[in-house]
Amino acid sequence: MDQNVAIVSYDLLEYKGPNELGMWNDEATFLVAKQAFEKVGLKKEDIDAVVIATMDGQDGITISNGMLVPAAGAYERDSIRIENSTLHCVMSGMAGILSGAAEVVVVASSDTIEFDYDYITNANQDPVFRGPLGLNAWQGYGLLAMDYLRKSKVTETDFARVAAKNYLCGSRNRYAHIRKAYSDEEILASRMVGWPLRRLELCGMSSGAGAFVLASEKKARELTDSPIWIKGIAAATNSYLGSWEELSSQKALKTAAKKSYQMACITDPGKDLDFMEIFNPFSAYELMAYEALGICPEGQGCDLLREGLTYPDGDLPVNLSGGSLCTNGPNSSGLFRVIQSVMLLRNEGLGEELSNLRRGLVHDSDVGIGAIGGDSHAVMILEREG
Amino acid sequence: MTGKTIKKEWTLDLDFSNPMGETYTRFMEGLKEKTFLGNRCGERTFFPPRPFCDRTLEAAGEWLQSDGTGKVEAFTVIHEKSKGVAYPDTEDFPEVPYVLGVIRINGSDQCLIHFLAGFDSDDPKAWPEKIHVGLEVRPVWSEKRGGHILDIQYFEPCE
Amino acid sequence: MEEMAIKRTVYSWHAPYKVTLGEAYARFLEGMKQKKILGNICPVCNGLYVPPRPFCDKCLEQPTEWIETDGMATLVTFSVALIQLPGLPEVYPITGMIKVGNSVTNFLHFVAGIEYDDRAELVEKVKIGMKLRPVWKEQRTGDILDLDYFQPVS
Amino acid sequence: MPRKVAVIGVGNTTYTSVRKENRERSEIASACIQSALDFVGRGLSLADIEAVYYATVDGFEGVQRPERSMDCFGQSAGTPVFTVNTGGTAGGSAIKDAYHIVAAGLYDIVLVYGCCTLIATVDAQQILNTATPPLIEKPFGIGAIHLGGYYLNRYQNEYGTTAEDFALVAAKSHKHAVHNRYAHNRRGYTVEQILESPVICHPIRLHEICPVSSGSCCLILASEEKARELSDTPVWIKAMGCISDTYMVGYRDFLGFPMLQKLAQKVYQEAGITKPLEEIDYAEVFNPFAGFEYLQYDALGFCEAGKGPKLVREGVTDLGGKLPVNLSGGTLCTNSGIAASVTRHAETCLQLMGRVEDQRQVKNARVGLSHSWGGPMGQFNTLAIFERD
Repeated sequence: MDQNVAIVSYDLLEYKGPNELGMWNDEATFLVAKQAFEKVGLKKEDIDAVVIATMDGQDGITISNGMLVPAAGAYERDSIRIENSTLHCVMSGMAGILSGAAEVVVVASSDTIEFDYDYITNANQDPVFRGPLGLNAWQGYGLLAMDYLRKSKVTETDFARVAAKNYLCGSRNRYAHIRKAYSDEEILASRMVGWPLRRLELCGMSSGAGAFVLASEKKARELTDSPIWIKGIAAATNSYLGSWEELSSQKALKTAAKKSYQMACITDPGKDLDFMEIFNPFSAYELMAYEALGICPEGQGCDLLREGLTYPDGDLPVNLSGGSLCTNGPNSSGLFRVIQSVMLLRNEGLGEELSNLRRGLVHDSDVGIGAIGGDSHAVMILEREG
Repeated sequence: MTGKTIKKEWTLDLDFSNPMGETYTRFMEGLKEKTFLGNRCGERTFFPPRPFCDRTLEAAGEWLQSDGTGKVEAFTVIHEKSKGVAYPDTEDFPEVPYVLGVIRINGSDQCLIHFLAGFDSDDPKAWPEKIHVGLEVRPVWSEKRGGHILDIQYFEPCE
Repeated sequence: MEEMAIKRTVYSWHAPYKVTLGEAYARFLEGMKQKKILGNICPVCNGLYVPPRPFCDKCLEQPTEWIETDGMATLVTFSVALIQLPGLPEVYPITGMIKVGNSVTNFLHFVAGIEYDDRAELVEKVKIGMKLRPVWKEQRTGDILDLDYFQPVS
Repeated sequence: MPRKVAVIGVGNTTYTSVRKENRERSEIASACIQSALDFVGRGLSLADIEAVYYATVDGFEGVQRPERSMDCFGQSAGTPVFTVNTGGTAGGSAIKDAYHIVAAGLYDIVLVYGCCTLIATVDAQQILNTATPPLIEKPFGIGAIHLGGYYLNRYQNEYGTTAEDFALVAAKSHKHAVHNRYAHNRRGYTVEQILESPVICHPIRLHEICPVSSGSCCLILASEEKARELSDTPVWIKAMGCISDTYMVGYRDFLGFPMLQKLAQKVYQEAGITKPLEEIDYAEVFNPFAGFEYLQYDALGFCEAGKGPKLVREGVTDLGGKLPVNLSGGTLCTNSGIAASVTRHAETCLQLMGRVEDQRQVKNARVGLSHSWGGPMGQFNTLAIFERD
């Protein structure tokens, strides 16, 4: 890229349980967008475009972005909604800025509504082969976790351990929805939902909202002393039908990671990155993602965990926010990770003193809406100055 | 703000009639007759069939027939009943706990997700040990078959 | 290949949703229960919003001042459904854009309470610019339909 | 410096009534994409497409996020799919984003696919009603047609438009749809036939309302370098924009399309257009209800407010006129949901490339305009200006 794009401001609500926020999507979005603007002195007229990360089925209204865009400042302005992930929205905003169409773009998302997760993730399946089996996301996670269990040396205890690591981080994060540090034993003792996954290894639903502001390099310099630069970003999508090898190999995540590393000139992600925020809707997924993201060889994800490398005090902490097991806004989970990463890079407190983080990776995906196939993944590399 | 709130509920009610197209219709008509159809797309073989090649968009070629036997590639034991869209015949769903499997029909370059049952144990805790990757399975046909995926009630071990 | 009747998957969605609405909506709907049409005012553009809004779209500010209107309104535009359209609830045939008091916005609601034999007569009987008053239901639950319809003031 | 971006390929499928549609949605899509690849020729294949924009309102499709289960976008090679849902404007929104992403240098060749949104629909009005705000506006059971009624009733009241005026502009679309092999309703209704059709929602008559169609449309966009390599007739995107209104329907005053007017000012300025009627050679505007074309003429500066019927009577916007509009038959004759918003752009590009049927081909069209309208009850407008070499 011959020009840079930065995240210059953000605001995030403290996440709660479904339908516990006491606001509708537009009210919550207004609250966070307004705060994000005020932090850097932006006015409504400075906003060039709004990009919304939501899905109709999760809002109970078709074309639900309509409700959100004016709340984020889009009245008489450009707006769009992209459903795959928040990082796909960032790509849209970046493209707007790099093409010269915009200088300041808002990315916003919110979750205030309680819906039936099983029902909706079943409605996300095709109506010919998978929908009629009642397949939903949690069941799909079971298939992926079992596959991983059989293909590598990972154990069910590792699954519990990686979940416990997330709960530990979540317990220290005031923005997290679930703030209880469950132990390995408690996790293993929680009820079996779909073998090999237990209730505490599966994400729930959270409510909350957030917004962040993207700006061109010129505008970013005007607005803030601590811009967070987007050094690399890429997306890829998996097939829906295919061999099990194709559907379980995390090909799209690998592709997106490789491209974003190239863009950010990262050659050894395990060393070049200071932290990662990974979408982990079920415990095992985080370990699978270590492998796909290239921070360890295939089949050795559990070694990183066992050696403590990805713990808060390790060399490459993963999911300091507590991850998706603690906080999972169905629409805004990616946005949550982006903002938490910005907070880490700016040392704006997640309960832990981590002041030397300079470069981090954010992963986002819609694997949570259907689990098996057709999932899009995106990877972004963020960096602070100095 | 006063923190005043009001609770509301609603449902999204919509009726659909989704065309299956020729390839899937033919496959489903086959199920009615207890046959498992597939087709060839270039170098690859697909059970169930595909209407076109996902790499080149070329229309699929020759039709193939199988007895529906295959191998288990992955599975999960479902312990919790969940609510889903009311597709036709979903009332015949297995009771929990049940097993959902990924099956590769012999010769296919594509997998199929379906129910697995008929293990010689009633203890769901034992199932993860009874089932293994590579286990040979065959379809068990439903009594009433209307030409859809649940015309296969489940897959059972061949042995 | 012989002609084959193409199969269709026929099904319905019934997806449930729950939400807790915040102050602007809650106060307005509570007002409905008491036969009150409330509005709120943007502190920047001074625009009156009926129904009230959690924020002013134009200024991106939160309206802070609340007022109770007398419910008297003007018809901005309307549409008359001359047939009952399939797939839509059976409701009064006229919906209108209704400006309550000097609201800067319109209230979408029914226009009814007009005698007719044939829906086509309504096209002549209802005029843009007509004055309207609210007609309330006996049973009110804190819902937008606590207000039954707006009726022309003759 | 942002790069120049061109439309180099257009793909279409045959259009029919959703009730008669037999193809599965991925079959429609693969045929549509293949036709766009064939349109470009020169060995272009699915593997050359670097990103895909899937424009939809997924809640209407009977599957949430249906593109996930359609393996026709190159996913086997990991091609990223961007799912854009902004309602009826999704096609326009997706083209705008695809334009930006190529201009920004992130991809060189992208495909924008406008899906046949209503393929699984049993009842279009039931579906459209789900886009109104639940709890506040949804209980009134308003579908798109009521919204059409609000606008056209107000227009008629303001300017004294007659039933014949509305029929005239409808007949213009119907007349040309007869020659468009990709139109759904090709019956060619005359003014008399239109006036004989019943009023459904005052003042809109049956033959002034779009059908519920099945079929789809896609575009291939390319960077300047690739466009020169792959096409002899690239159509450049000169300027493109989108504008958002408020959410609640009640925030619109229904007198014309003021948001479109604001958008047009911005987009014209970017494209260097000062006299649209003189400088634009062809336009496709989004007219699910025939009368909308008049409001759009006003907003786009083709005439003074309320003078649209005069333009049509004088043939200014007909074939052979100064600025022919909707010679495809418009959305009025073919409305396959989101595909219709892509079609508006496709038709303008085809006219500029000289690739439509002779009976409706505008000679030497160089500058074109495409508009789409949608979102919850018309919250969004998009507008594009195209130019060929």
